[in-house]
Amino acid sequence: MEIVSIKPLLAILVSLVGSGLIIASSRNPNLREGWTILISLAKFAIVASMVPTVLSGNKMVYTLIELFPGIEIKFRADAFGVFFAVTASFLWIITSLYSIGYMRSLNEHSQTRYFAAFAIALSATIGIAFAANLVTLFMFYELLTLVTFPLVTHKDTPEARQAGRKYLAYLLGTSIAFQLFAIVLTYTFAGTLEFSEGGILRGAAPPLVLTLIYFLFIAGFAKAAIMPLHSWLPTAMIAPTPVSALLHAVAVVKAGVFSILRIIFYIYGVDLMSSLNLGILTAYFVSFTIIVASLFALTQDNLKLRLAYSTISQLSYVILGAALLTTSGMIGGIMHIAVHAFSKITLFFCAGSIYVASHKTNISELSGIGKKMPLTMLAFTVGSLSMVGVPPVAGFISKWYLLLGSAEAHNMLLIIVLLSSSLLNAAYFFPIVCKAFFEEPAETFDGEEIKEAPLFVVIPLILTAIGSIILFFYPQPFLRIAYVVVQNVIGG
Amino acid sequence: MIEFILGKYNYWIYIILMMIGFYAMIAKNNLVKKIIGMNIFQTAVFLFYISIGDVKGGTAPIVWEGMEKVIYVNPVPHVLILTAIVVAVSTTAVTLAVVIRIYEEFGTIEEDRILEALED
Amino acid sequence: MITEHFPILLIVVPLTSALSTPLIGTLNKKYCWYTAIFSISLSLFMSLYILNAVMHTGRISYWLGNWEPPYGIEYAIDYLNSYVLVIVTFIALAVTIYSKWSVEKELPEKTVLFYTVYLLLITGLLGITITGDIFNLYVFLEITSLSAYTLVAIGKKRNALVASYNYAILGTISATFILIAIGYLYMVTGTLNMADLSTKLPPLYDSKVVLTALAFFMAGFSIKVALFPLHVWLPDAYTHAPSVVSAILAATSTKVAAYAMIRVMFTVFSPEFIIVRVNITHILSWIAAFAIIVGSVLAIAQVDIKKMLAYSSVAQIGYIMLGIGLSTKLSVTGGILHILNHALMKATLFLVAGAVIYKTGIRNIEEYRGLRREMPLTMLAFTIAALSMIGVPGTVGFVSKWYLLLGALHEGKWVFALVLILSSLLMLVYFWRVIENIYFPKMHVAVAMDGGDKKKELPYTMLVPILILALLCIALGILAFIPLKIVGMISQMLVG
Amino acid sequence: MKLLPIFVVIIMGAALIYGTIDMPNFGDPNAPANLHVAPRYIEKSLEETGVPNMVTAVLASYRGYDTLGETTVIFTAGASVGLLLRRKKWTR
Repeated sequence: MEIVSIKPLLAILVSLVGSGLIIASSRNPNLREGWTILISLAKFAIVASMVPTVLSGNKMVYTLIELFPGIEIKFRADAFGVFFAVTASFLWIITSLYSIGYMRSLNEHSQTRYFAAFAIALSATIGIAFAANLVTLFMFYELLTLVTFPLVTHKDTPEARQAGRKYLAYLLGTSIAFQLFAIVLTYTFAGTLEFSEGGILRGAAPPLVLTLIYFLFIAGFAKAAIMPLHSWLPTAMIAPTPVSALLHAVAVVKAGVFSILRIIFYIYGVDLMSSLNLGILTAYFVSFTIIVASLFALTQDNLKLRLAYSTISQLSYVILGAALLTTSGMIGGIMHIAVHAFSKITLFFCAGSIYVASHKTNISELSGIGKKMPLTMLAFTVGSLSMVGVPPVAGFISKWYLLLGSAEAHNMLLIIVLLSSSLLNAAYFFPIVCKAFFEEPAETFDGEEIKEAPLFVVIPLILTAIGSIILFFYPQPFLRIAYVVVQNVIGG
Repeated sequence: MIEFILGKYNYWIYIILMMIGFYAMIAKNNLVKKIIGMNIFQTAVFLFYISIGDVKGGTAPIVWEGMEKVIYVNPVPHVLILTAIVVAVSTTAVTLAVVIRIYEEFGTIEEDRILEALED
Repeated sequence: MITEHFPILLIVVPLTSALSTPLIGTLNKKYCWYTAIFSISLSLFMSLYILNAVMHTGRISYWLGNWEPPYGIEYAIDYLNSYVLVIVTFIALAVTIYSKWSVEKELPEKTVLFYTVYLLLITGLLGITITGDIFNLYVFLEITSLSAYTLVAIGKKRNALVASYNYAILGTISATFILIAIGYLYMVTGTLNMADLSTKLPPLYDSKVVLTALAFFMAGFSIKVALFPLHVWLPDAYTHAPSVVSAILAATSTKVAAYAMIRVMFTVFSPEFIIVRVNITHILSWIAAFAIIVGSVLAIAQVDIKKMLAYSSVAQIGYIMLGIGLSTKLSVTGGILHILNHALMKATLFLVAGAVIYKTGIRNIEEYRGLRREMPLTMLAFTIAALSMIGVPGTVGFVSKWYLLLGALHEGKWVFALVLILSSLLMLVYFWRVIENIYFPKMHVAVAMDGGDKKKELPYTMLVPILILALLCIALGILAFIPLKIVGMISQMLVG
Repeated sequence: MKLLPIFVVIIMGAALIYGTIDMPNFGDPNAPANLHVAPRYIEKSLEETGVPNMVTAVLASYRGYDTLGETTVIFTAGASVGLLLRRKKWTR
């Protein structure tokens, strides 16, 4: 049932308005950060309050304005959107705390710009989550790209400039070239752009054209970092760590996969996907990314870069799960959005914490750091376990469902892909953990003693690490929403 | 055929005149010659207009006493062309003023020299 | 009622103020600016009134000297030209408000005559738009052209003179072509009134005279709208003209020429003739596609901001013409809407470019580095307009691009859709280059030297018009239904 | 002689000559131009405007606004020439 409610709009607006407050209080850092925390809490509260509604199978819609005849800026908070929104807005609270610690202990410049852009980025993310049609989605998608640009180029150095250029060329370029094109084609054939459970394109155009549009969409959402459109993500690692953590492990990249899932479930629909054989095609396509990105990760010495390649690989899990088009597969894919978010943000937080405490960025320099920073490295271990998929950490849950889904689809090859990628994950995460805990610190450690990072930095990463574990024992809130999504999608 | 040629010769004359002017406008190197070409070009159009309005055996469209029965030529093209002439003169004035300024600035009114000067 | 006479007053008010400016200027040259603002505001008010009246009651016909058409001259106002009138007067008002300091600085000793000619330019543009008599159109066209040549010629650098001369030669060729075409039409119909022509012409559609007339109209207007490959006058003219002039020409004069072209194509001739019989629209759409690509590519190569914007104009005119050329309801909607949208965007961009020249003397894109710190609001406006040009959703640029794309794909003309997409990417390249420069700080030397950033924002009379225009770039992108209401009626009228 | 201009000029000339094929003959009293609007001026202008010279009548009355435009063109030219030339010294 559709309920008209202003809540989706409020959830978007709260941080948009908030960014204004942040800018207005730029002279008073404590007040400014106070606003950030307050806004993030408010946002989460609004989003969380929608959970009961969607669990009962309803969705909230709100039409803001008719952009042009037939095309509205419209929001719909359905189970899928709320799932993503809850993940993103919850992690924003923690990231805000972390940002404060991180930015202050490094004494970064332009902090107002940073916090303001962050707030708008979250608005855009929630906008993507709650978009009811492709134009609204496109709008917030572009907004997210633009507003994260100053975050990526925060350092204002020539390298940051180069990185920003690449970031923009990939994200804005592909979205204009492919996504917009695909949207207009969709509108031309289907006559509507509204997301709907059964898809809107069935029978609208010849199969070949539909396949073409599908691949235009896939290429258009470069935020999902599917190879070969992945290389912006490692480049974007030049951003401050909290940005990498929330945006390039959660908000931005997940916005990409979320959008692709929207396309698969709500534009094409499960039936059309399987009748065009697009599901299996996509699955194989992303399998390549899963394996190759993991191999790339193995070769990286820079910790953040290794995490970035790991992210690329993990993002494709989500799409793989959805593309399986089986119940378990889809649940696994959707769950992985949340699970990977919690774990990967932990890992990024740890990387930032190490940087704050010791200014080290390379894995080869981390010998023995576990003894100096036990909490951080413990959290890192938890995150790594989750990535590999070892119980009792949440990563196991989604991976389990993904394997189950592949089995349901009777596809041995995909099972092998998933298992071997888990091995690869282990191969590039465990050495770090071993190095940190079991190797002796190198001689070159200078006199200054490395201590655990400030509390504002450490507490968030412990929270997310604990979150990753809790999600293993108590995945119900997310799992139930995921079930509702899958029921709707298959039932519709 | 003869009749065809005799019937239309006036248009062809104006077209030839026009081509001469047009050629000077786009091909001449001297800025003033271009303006001269422009004038020929425009004058050709005036001739064309006037010949539209001509009526064989017609007289100037002015009413005289006792001349009610004569054939008058069409007055409209005359009116239009009066306006067009003024426009042409004004255009010439403005372009010449620009040429004067160009001469003051560049010391030449040869297009190739001016382009050379601009390159430096 | 005086409102009945608004159509003529709309022209006469700026005209009389142009005539009286030299006198007022002798009292105090500062008064010229007030005169200009006053008269253009009046015109804006009247054009809004007329737009409203046309929306409610349909076509307005005003008989000059009370002679009934086709014997006298008629001002005929329908949806299309009331829409263009509002655009022209509005942009003109914004640019005029802005002009005060800019003119003061760039043309200190010529203020009085500048405003005289400037007002004549506006008069001419409004005259072209409002008239229903094709010869009258020619006369106003010449008023516009003469003042435009002059305004270009008074640019600071001596390149301006050469640009102006070339503009004048090409402009005269174009005007004379139009004059020939008018003569040809008059010859076979005996009338000069557009409405009368449109009823007299259909039986003559096979006549070679009419075909030649159409060809010469198209050639003539193509030069005036700077349609590739007849755009050669435009880049230099826009680059070297004074800032205010670049802005007004880029935002209104090519638009009015495009209007005149549409007027002749669709109402003097008929859609049936140009689309079905001679299919000139098909050729037009291909030329427009080339214009879009070539203009965008050349824009990338520029280092001078004004020249870059000028080439971008060539591409954008291609958008308008592509919309007309595809001549479906959707694409015409896009093209007509782009007249407004491009006017807003280009006015903003040129005004900002002028403002930067005013404040810092910088024209080179590379030197834009770090301007954000010096002129944050101005640069914000530039960013908004640039993003709009790229076609980011939520801005006006997106709306017209959307309709053009839709129109192209609806007809299955994928090539044109690809051209539009490609041009967006090219625009992303050349506008982002500027934006990037704006937002990245200068090399560290400069920062250290200053010790702190000094804000050098503009005087209010310059800043406010820029901000309003930039705001409209967003507002009309989200509230697109407002212009679409009238644009929808226009495209219904043209090809419906 | 330059080739491109020659080419352009010939194209233009050819187009114009093509147009003349369907034109009424020179001086044809039954040409459409002489039949539609003009007769009214010829017949009624004296009565309606009181001016014996029809050209004047049309110029000043029927199409008076063209003439207003025409004077405006002259004014524009005058102002333009003033703007361009009335100056002590041009700054380079």
